[in-house]
Amino acid sequence: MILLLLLVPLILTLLVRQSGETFQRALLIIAPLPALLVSLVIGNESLNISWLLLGLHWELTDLRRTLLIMTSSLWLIAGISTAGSLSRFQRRARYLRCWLLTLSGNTLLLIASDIMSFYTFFALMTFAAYGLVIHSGSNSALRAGKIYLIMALIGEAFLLSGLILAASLSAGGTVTPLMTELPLLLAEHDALLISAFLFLGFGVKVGVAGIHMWLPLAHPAAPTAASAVLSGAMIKTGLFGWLTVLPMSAYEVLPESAISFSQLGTVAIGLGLLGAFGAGVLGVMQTKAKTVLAYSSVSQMGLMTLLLGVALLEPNLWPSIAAVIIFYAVHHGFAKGVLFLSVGISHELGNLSVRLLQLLSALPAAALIGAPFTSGMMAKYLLKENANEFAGWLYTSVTLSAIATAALMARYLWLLGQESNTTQQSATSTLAAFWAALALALGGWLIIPTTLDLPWSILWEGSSLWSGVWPIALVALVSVALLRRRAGSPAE
Amino acid sequence: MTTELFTTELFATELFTTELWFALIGALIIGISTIGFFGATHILKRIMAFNLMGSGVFLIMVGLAQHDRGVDPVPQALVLTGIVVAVSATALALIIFRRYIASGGQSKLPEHRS
Amino acid sequence: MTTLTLIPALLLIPLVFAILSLLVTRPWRNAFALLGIALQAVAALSLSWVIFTEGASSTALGNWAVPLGILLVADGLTVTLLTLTAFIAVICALYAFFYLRAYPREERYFWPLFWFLLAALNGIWLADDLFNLYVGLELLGLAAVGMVALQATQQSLAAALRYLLAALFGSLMYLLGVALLYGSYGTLAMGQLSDLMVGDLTTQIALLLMTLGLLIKTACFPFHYWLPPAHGGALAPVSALLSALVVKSSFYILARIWLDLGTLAVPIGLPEVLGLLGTCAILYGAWRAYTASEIKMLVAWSTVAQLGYLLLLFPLALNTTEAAAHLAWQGTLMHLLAHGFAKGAMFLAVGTLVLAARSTQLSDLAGISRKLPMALFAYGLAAVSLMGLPPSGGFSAKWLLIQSALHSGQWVWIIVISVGSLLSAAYLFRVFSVSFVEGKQRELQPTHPMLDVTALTLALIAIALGFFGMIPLSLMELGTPLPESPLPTGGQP
Amino acid sequence: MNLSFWMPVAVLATSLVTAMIIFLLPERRHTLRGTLNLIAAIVKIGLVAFMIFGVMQQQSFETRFALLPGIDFVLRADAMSMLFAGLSSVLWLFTTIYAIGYLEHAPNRSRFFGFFSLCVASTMGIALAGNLFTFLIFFEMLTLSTYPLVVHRGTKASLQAGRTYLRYTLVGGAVLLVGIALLHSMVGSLDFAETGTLRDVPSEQHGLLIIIFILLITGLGVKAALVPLHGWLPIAMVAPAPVSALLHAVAVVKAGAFGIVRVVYNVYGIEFSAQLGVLIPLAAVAAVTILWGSFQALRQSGLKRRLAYSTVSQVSYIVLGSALFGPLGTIGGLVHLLHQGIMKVTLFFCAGNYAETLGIHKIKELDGAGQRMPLTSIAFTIGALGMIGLPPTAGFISKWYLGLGALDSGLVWVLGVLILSSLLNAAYFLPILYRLWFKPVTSAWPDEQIKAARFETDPWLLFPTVATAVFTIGTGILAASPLSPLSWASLIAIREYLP
Repeated sequence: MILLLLLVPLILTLLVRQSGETFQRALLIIAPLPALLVSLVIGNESLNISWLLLGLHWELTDLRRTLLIMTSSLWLIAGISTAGSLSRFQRRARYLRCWLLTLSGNTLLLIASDIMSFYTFFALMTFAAYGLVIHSGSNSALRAGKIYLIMALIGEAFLLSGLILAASLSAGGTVTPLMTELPLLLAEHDALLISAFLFLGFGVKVGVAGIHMWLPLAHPAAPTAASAVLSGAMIKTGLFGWLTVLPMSAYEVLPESAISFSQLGTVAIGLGLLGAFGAGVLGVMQTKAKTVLAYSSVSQMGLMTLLLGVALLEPNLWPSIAAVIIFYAVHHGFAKGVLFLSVGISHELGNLSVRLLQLLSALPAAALIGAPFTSGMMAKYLLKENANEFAGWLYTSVTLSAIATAALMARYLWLLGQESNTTQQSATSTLAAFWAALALALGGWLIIPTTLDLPWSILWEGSSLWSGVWPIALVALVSVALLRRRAGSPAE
Repeated sequence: MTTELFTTELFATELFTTELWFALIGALIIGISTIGFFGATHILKRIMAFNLMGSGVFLIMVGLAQHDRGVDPVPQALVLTGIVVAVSATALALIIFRRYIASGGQSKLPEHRS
Repeated sequence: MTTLTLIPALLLIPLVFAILSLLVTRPWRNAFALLGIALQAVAALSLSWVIFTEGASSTALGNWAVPLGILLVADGLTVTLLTLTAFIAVICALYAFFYLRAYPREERYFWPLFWFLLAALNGIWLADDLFNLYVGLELLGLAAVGMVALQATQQSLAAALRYLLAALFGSLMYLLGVALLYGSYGTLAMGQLSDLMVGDLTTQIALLLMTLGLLIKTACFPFHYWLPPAHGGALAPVSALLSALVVKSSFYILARIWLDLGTLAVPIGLPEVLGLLGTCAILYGAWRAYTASEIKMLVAWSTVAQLGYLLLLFPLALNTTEAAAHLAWQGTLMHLLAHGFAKGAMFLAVGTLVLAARSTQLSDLAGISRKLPMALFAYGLAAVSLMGLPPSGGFSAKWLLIQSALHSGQWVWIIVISVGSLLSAAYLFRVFSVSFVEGKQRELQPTHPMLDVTALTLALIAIALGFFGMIPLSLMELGTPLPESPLPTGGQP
Repeated sequence: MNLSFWMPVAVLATSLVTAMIIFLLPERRHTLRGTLNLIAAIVKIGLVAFMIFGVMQQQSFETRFALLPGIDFVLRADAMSMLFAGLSSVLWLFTTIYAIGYLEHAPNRSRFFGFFSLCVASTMGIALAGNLFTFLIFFEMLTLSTYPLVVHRGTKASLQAGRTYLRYTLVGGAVLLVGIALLHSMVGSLDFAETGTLRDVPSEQHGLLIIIFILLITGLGVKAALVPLHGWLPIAMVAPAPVSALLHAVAVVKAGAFGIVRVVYNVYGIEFSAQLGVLIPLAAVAAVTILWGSFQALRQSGLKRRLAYSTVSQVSYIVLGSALFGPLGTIGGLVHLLHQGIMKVTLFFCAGNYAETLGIHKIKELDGAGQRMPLTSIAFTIGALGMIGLPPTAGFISKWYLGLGALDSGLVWVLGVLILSSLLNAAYFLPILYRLWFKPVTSAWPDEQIKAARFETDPWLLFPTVATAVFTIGTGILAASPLSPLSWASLIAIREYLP
């Protein structure tokens, strides 16, 4: 019954009033707390109420817990930072309501495992996030919102048809199956088309190459705290959807069914690669820091799609890949959160010097690239280990992707410098949120419980250290050359 | 003598029994009066045509009904009633016609007026 | 009170009251008329109760033998029609009490004519020989013409004249047919004639002449020209009585002639011709009603249209299977009843509307639904029955006719009936759409509430017929002309 | 004459008697008329609830008497009729409250409420009808009692709308009558039976049975607004809001759909209709209507006209459900019968509120209405999300079961139609929600009649709107509970199929 606590943010949306800024700040901070507490304290718990929706069934498993911890902590940090700059928002009540609805959708989604409640919260999160994206009211934000909504609707259409098709596979269809039972159903009936629908349905949310267009538009349009959450937490719901629904988890029971899903696997790998490298190339050419970060999210998610493809093709790799995806998701979430927040602070530098900010945000950037002693190195190592088992060329492509990320990060850092303006003074709580996020990004991965037994040894092993450093060194050299050439020519 | 011989033999053959003559003449009268009834536009003419037609019908009724069973009282009674009805109907028609003229109508019905 | 005394009583009461009401002076007239109506109603209901319990019976007037004497037969069918007449007469009389207050001069001559009309109608229903029917028809014709001419305006007198001439011509044709029949069979009693009847030429001619005469008197399609001005122009209770009862009596005789006597002598093609005439009546009547600008003319033309349905009896009942004929006969009787009540109610309701709005133009009745809701509601219910929409008597009639058409496989009549009811809906709803118009308001004269109550009772009976249709249908079964008459089993299965 | 005979009659009597009394009431007696209406509605809900409870205990309620030789007038309370009767009586209470509030200062209310109660009586009659003949009687009574409501305003446009309405419905009624007459002459008794009555008709008459099926469906299709026959529905939008709520959500449109459901399940029987091969074309017609209605709704600029076309498409879900062979499709169709009613009533109430309070008729005038009338806009949002079929509203449940039913009966393209129509619904409802919530108020309200006092509008108008919105969410969330319409529909669906 504890899981019902997660309904608190939903109830809080009713309490939002036009006036009372302090009360609104309090709401922002309190809302994610129940989810965080539940995820940290409660063990594996499940709740089913037969007379609600079509038989409500919520559960908290290890996989869901890690994601819930990451999501709720990110929401908490974003909440603190928004609370700081709340006074500068117009139409605060409406923004706050959309914020709370998206938060509740995002958190409840992670524990829902019966189809109707999952779809409810998924739709709630998607539609409420629209309110966050278009909050600034500028034309570009409205256009971004429109595209976001249209693609979200198409995604929902694929998802709904996939779910209905999958549910109809169960005996007689009178009893609606749970989300967790779908993989078995899909595997038994070798339902390639249905899995493709589900893949595309969640793919829109993950920002798979080809259906990612909304991401680079929506994330920058939203206020920085919102885009931090959008990029950090909400993309991962797509990943979570893949993990629960696609038939890989049924491979232990029916290994031979993997053959029928091989086409989907190869397509996923192809899209993953396209995403990783394409986003890298496009990202570098962007002029705004947040768009660069958005493209970096698309490229990171490209890697995740790649990994998913591998899992679809190789049945025996599945347990480790699942854990890696989750670990990578957490690592990416925290790092991306910090980077977005630092963009926010750069707009209100005040007494903080630009150079110091650039240096500080370089740390999570390095983590993303996979620099030594960071979560990135561990994540990248695990990723390459699995990729290597599958195919040699995959291993090299993954390492190359690190360069793409490094380039993006360099571009981002440089733009960060450009966009900083020192007129406004950012509120203390936004700064505090930034520091907290930074601490989490750097140290968080150590404390978060994951099912993986992390190979601590690699931290001081020569080869992995070198594989973490050379991309950074290479990009550093290139960007220094570029800067000198740029400084030389007076075109500046 | 010859004349009634003439009349009876000539006409007393099986073909031309007296009843048939009555019927034929009656039918003739009805024919003429129907033409008159529908042809005429003046209401008085139409009323008189009705009377003529009535007597034609009574003629047939009396003529046809003289069955070989000798004198049959029923047609007599029918004709009598018929005459009474015809007289009262004509009376009513004339009164209404007079009132119609008094109230400004011409001698023709509205639809017949050219 | 055995049938021996009841049947002649039904004739005597109206005749006595007809004569006495001429003598009664002004203040007593209404009370006297009320007494007469009550007596008449009691007699009719008790006769129908006696017939319902003991079955058909007949009495010979002055108990002379049939060929010479007059036999009055009261079987199920007659009693149903007697009750119909009694009901409508009672309610129209009640309506006339209050309606004629605005017409003092007409009131004096209304009552005697009313009673003569009633006597004639009862005479026709009870009569069982052709000549007695002729006498009834004539009396009916003269009384009806008298009533039409009551207002003595130029239009009503012209209408009366036209009606009289047509009626007289019709009755003479009928008399000619009777004469020919008597010539060849020597008797006029329906019972004997139906056994003797044989299909030779003279009989066919006689029957055709009688049919022509009766078609004129029932204002069927080619000969309908006299009805709209007569019924449209007359006073409300008069047009109600005429439309509901008078035109039906000549149709009743026509039906009995063909179904009772002349089933053997039916010339080929006659039923289809009559059916065609009926269809033309429905279509032409509906079109003229749709284009009528005066509300009473609209209702009169609707009578012409509705009479078309009655003619459908012949194609459905003659030379078809037993079941189809039986259904057709039931359908026609139900239509007779339903149309009687509904048309009576509609004329009374329209009379109230015209009396209040002081004009018969349809456009002047805009927005009356606010002032006269009850009158309009009565009109509405009557319209429902005329359109043949459930739950009304009209609908049961339509249903039975369609069933009979299905049994005899004649599809065309189903289409005619359906299209006919749609057309009737078209012109009847004109009044509704006018009555709902907001905006300019004619100031309306106050009318007596009883006018609405009487119209509403008739309308409610028409609707109730839909629910309690079994009563008249079972009453009608007692000794109807149809079942025992040897129907040729030819025609479609 | 025990209870089971008089109960259905009592349900009808509550509204017939009220209608008669209200017709007689003089215009100025507003309070008496209002209370009379409310009491009648509450009494009816009580009676219907009692009957539902009785039907659960397998108790039979039947009124039967001979109408014509071989034809009976039958009122029977079986599971299917209780579904529709329940919906109508509950929504009727709300519509009555709404109408009282809506017509606060309007003229000739006696006439309005009189015909309003007559409408209830005929809808109840349609629900309780035990055979096709009685169904036809009340079907035509419904036409007659709704015509005065459509033309209630008396303006030129409403009279034209009334004329079109009549032209469609009366022709439909005539076609239906011919169909029923044909069926009666072939089969005799037309009583509804749980699994249909026409199975043992000799096979050479199947051709005629198909023709009869087409006639019946066309006759009913006029009221169910199937595509070629729906012309009257958008035009009849000119009627006042409670009437359009009544017409398009509870009475007329539902009567047509309910009729089709009755014909498919209780006259022909689902197995026999499948054997006859009439289900696929019916599903096709329904699918065309769904898509066509949604496309048309996209093009409308008036709020009520857009809702009207959305009704045209939504009602065909019910027809689609009944055309899918399999218990799931049946459940989907039946449950949508209720859900669509609740959701559409909410939307029309909201449209009425906007029109009555702020004088908004066009969609573009809705900018920023969310601020000024939050409760109504929330209700409208819930209704709209229901129409799109997003959980947790009731719309999702019916779309879910219709989808499963489509796959269960092997018509996969039907799922495609469902999804496409959900997208279209989103395409024409989301812009409205966007205007409501995210657009600032540009110009002054067209004609602000009711000032924002304690509530945003007249409480009589607000309460039913919010109540039906809560109902939409409630039936969605409590779908699996035993009392919910979903479980009642599944109870019916199981009985409709041969064991």
